[in-house]
Amino acid sequence: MTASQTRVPRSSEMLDDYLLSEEQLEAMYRYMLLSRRLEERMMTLNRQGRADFVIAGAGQEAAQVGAGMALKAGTDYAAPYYRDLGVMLVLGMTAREAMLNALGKLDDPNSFGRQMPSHWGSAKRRVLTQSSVVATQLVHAVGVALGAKMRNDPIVAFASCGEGSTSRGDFHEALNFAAIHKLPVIFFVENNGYAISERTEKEMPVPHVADRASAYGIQSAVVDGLDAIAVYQTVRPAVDQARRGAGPFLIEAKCFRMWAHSSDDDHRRYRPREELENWASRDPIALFRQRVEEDCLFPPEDLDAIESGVEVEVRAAAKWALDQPDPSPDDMFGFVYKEGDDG
Amino acid sequence: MTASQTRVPRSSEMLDDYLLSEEQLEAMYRYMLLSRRLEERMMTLNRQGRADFVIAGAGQEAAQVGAGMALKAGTDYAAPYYRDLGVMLVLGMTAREAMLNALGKLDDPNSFGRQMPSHWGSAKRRVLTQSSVVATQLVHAVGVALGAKMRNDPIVAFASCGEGSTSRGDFHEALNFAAIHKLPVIFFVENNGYAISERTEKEMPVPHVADRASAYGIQSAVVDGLDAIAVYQTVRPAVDQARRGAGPFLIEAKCFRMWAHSSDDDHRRYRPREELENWASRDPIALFRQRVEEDCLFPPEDLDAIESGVEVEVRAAAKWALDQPDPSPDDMFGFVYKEGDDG
Amino acid sequence: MAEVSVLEAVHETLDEVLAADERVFLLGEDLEAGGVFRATDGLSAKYPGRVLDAPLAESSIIGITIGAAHYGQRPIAEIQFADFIHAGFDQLCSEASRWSWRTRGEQYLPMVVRTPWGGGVHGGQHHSQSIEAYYAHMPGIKVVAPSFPADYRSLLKAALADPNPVLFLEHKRTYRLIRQEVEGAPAEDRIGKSRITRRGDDLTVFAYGLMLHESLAAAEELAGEGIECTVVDLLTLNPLDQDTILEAARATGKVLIVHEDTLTGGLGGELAGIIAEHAFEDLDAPIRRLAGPDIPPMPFHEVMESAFMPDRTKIAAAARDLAAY
Amino acid sequence: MAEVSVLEAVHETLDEVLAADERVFLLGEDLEAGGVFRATDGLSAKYPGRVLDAPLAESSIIGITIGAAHYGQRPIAEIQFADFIHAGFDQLCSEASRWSWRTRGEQYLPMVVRTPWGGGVHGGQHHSQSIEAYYAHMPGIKVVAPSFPADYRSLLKAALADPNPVLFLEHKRTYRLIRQEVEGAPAEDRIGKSRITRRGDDLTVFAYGLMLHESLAAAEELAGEGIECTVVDLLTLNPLDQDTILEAARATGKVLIVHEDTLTGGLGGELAGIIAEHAFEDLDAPIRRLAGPDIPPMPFHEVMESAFMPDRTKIAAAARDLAAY
Ligand SMILES: Cc1ncc(C[n+]2csc(CCOP(=O)(O)OP(=O)(O)O)c2C)c(N)n1
Ligand SMILES: Cc1ncc(C[n+]2csc(CCOP(=O)(O)OP(=O)(O)O)c2C)c(N)n1
Ligand SMILES: [Mg+2]
Ligand SMILES: [Mg+2]
Repeated sequence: MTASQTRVPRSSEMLDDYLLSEEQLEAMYRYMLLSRRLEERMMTLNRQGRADFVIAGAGQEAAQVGAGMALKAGTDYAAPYYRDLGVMLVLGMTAREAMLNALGKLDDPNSFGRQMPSHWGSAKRRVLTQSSVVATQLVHAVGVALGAKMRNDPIVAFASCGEGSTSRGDFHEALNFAAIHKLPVIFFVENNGYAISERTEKEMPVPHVADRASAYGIQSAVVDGLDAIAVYQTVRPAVDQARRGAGPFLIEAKCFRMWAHSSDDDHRRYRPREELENWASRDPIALFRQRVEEDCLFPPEDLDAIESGVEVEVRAAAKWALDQPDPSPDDMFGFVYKEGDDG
Repeated sequence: MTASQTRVPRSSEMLDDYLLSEEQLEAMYRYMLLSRRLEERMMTLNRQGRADFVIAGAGQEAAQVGAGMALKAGTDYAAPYYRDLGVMLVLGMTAREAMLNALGKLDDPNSFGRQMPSHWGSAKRRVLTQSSVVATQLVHAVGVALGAKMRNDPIVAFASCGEGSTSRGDFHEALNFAAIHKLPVIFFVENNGYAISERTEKEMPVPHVADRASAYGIQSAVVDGLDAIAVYQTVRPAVDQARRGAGPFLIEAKCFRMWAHSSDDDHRRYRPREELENWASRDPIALFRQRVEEDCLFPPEDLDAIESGVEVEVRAAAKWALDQPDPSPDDMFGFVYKEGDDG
Repeated sequence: MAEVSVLEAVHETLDEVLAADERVFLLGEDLEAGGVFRATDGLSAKYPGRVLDAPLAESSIIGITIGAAHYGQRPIAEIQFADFIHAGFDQLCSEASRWSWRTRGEQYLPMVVRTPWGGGVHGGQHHSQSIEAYYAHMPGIKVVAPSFPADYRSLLKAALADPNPVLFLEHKRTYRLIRQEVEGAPAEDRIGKSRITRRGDDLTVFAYGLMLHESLAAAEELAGEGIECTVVDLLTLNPLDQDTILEAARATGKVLIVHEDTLTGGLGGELAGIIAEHAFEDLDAPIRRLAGPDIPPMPFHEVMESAFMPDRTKIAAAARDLAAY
Repeated sequence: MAEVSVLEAVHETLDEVLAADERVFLLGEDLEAGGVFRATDGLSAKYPGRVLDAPLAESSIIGITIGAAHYGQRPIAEIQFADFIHAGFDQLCSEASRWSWRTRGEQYLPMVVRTPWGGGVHGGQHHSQSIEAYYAHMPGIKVVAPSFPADYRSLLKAALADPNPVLFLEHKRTYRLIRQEVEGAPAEDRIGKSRITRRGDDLTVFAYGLMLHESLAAAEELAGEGIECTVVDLLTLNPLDQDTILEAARATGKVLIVHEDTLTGGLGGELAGIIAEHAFEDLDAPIRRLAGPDIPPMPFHEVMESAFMPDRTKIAAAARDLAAY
């Protein structure tokens, strides 16, 4: 890390402000678990030939849920990337909706079967529609923040991407503009060490994505992306600062991609087995449970209850979603152009 | 400047290696003057309606000539930008050729009247053909350096641009790749404080372009672009290092644009008069002459002789070039595709 | 009433829309100082904080415009020269054009991208290009290319009122060249409509931008020779006004399409394709295209530049041939 | 001899050209691990240092390829999906396409950009697109889109031997679907040539990529009904082989153009334009285009995806109508 990079101040006072309530900790656990179980089920559906494509956040749930909980859901804008099921759940997406999305169903609120799964979007939840083209969304978030700043609207725009995506020109242009105009944008990079098969050293010449912040004179932080609480405690003050006008913030969460890139990928081709084995003991969800248990925050029964609740919910959501209508051929038409005038 | 930025070591030993001979100092003066006088003449031709468009390096000659002289002409590759008449002269372009170019004449070796003036290119001088699209050339230079590295060819690729151009995605992608592969590229930024009418603070949130090097973990330097000798003494060791495999180097020369952006621009609209007046006393060519005179390196008569030589040369070149043939309509055809196979 | 130039029409419309709606703002290079063509002259002082200089980075100019429009502002981006929009191709093609479709209209982008296009100004490769064909091939983007000042005014307003991304093309050679008494002049205010500007029985000429004016001049000349042309000002290039196009083609049975963009893959092919499919039975002659030659556009030297560009003389010659077919 | 798939043809040709010429190297995302479609499987171990993983940054992948080709290497870039080439549009359009023209051939770019294109793989908006029309509109770029494995082999070699930038389009749906006994099969090794793959008197179908195979299947079906089709495999999309196109159009007087790209502004318009201008007198029916509808390509869900894509059934239906005209 270079000198210009700062971790968010961690004085005990500050921490106090960002301590999580019991409900929040419970929610955190629940969201992480829900994300994982949903994705596991999606993978099963994929192997059964019932879901064409799955791209998952497994291993990155702590980063996603920790960051998502630092936002004001429904107020702040988010431009999350394809792995961010965890973010989406925190922002209000239901298990049923996630399953509709995975199956490309007509009622998927993200794209109504028009886009591949995990291409998020929700007007009512203020989630910008996402394409597959990585890093474009960073610039959109900057545009949202610019609009909000012009209207004195105290929102924050959250944009996430993988570390590989920071190689693209749009990353540079987004951070540059946001920094010049001191816009309320949180750039959240989930560094899982891989861009498909390419290790980080093929993508960038510096050890940390956060090192790039100094090129824009903005604040940055590196946080353990396996620790949901630490992520929350890093992102939350950055969000608050940004909301108060302190400008953009670049946060790098060091994560781990537990699975292959997607259901179309076989990561044994390029990943040493030991790497996966070493990491297995560091599943962020297990780590979270261990920590809250050790700290005696919850009796194990409560956590077990959350687990079984999530499992029931996921099973029911999948079953329900499978029965929902598929698009018909004509559903591809319409809305090429928005009708009416802009209001 | 951040910690990761270094000036090139300036131990006296090192400097010794990069002291300039009398001939070199003379050449330096001559090139700077030639560049200026050519551009003055081009502007006159423009006002007379005989040259459609002029974009000039006036004020930046010390940076251009100092940097150009640090290269091995004919060996190293250069991707200079439109203001770099000074670089082109050092690399071997003649006054006559410069005038052919300014007039869009058929025999202009840069583009044969096909491109606007100051869009350089010369196969024999290893100057890559340039477009108007700023910053694309940085990426091309990286490609050249990659090719050379694969062939163990000890060349250096030199690419220059203005500070405004560093806002583009291609700047980021070029530096990123060059740094990952430790390629012999010198990124030379002539920071003249303006991108047409936009001041630097509209283009970037950090005080120095060189601050951007830390995002790529590469070496950088800031140098006084009004001092040709200092520029040479900064660029030359960077070139030598790069040639030896030390990787890319980002050099920022702090310059001054004496004239408007181009013959189509009127900079009084956006530049305070005092700014121009303050800088008038800091003409890099006058500063050079003052310094060499004070150091008694040359008798004033020698410098005067250079001046009058240049004036004669420029006048003759302009007169000659005006009489050279214009393209005929059919000269626009051909070479859309290169014929034959690639050899 | 005084005549208004194309540039004045653009300038005063920007002024009006900034005054009328607080959500409107301008983003682009050198706009605060008035823009390289002076289209935003004085506006940054008049509307503080709503005329923004962008860094020299076109992908982000488009992308930020997308974000701001999504948020609910009414951004008007300027790309200094159409030739520099290419770095924003991805943002326009992959994102802007699909925002509404992929959300079934739940999200949409009321944004405008203005840009000066076209040749005839000794601008060489990168200050002369025609870019319309690329964007006319993107469902979800609207492309408007007016020819007369009155249409510039009404269609720029229509573009701003449209909830979709509109690429608004301003022919730079016409900025000061073309003037019009706008009061009472026909002014199209619906995006998606073409106009039959002149009616004649012998053949139909399709054009837009500078070429529309050259076509009208050619038609005038031909009228003196007894050849009467229908001339269609396309106005909107995406989506095309198929009804008007077919009506005008059928009316004469002979079609001449003119554009300064290079021939192959230019908009002319699409027009010919529409006509050859849907008006085939009314055609009395081959569909003729007059366009820039297939060389990288556009040569700098004025001798080559004018050889490259279609003009009234070449149009008249082609029309004469066609009339004689 | 064993049959070879399109993917195998590409793979073995890359292997051959790497072996044959030290200047050849590959640059693209995930190539060292074999590429997402396995087109470079094993090559990075076999040719150390000559199969390079690029950062995820398409503008620079193209731009670096330009620089390396200029230097004298023979780079073959891979864009992982054609849909992601858009960020490299500027480098291809403003730079690569014009390198030779603007130096009168003193500088030139022996470079190839390979990329998988086309739909039918449930890839949605950004893993299914047809991009050919954009590049067929750029003088200075060659665009090749073979259909059969034998042509993939010969044309990929031709692309590499060509001193110009060649965009080499590989239809991803055909990678494993289309197999051919390549020995003795016709193999076009000249860029710029189309092939009349099948001759019949009733109408002429133009296609490329997956659609060529669908067209051949339709022609087979129609033959059983007594309708005989000429089928043209375009092979090169820029520059177009106007002679073969016109010959084939004139031969039957009825033309059906098929592509999966969206209709408006697609390559079909240009083909129609050429035919309607130069083969007008031989036409016996409207020029018919069958293409993807004008919606942002391509819907994800397979029901909508197959509604979007032309196929043998739709082609046969359109051909039947045309034959009956
Ligand atoms: C512009 C672009 N190029 C290529 C791809 C194909 N692709 C999809 S994901 C991916 C890797 C992304 O890596 P990273 O940013 O680290 O995110 P991760 O998948 O590791 O979370 C690539 C190359 C793409 N989606 N967009
Ligand atoms: C991609 C692109 N956008 C816009 C332009 C128009 N333009 C030409 S020069 C220039 C300013 C460049 O500023 P800077 O990089 O600082 O170089 P300087 O001219 O000051 O030397 C602009 C905006 C361009 N040439 N290319
Ligand atoms: Mg990653
Ligand atoms: Mg500058």
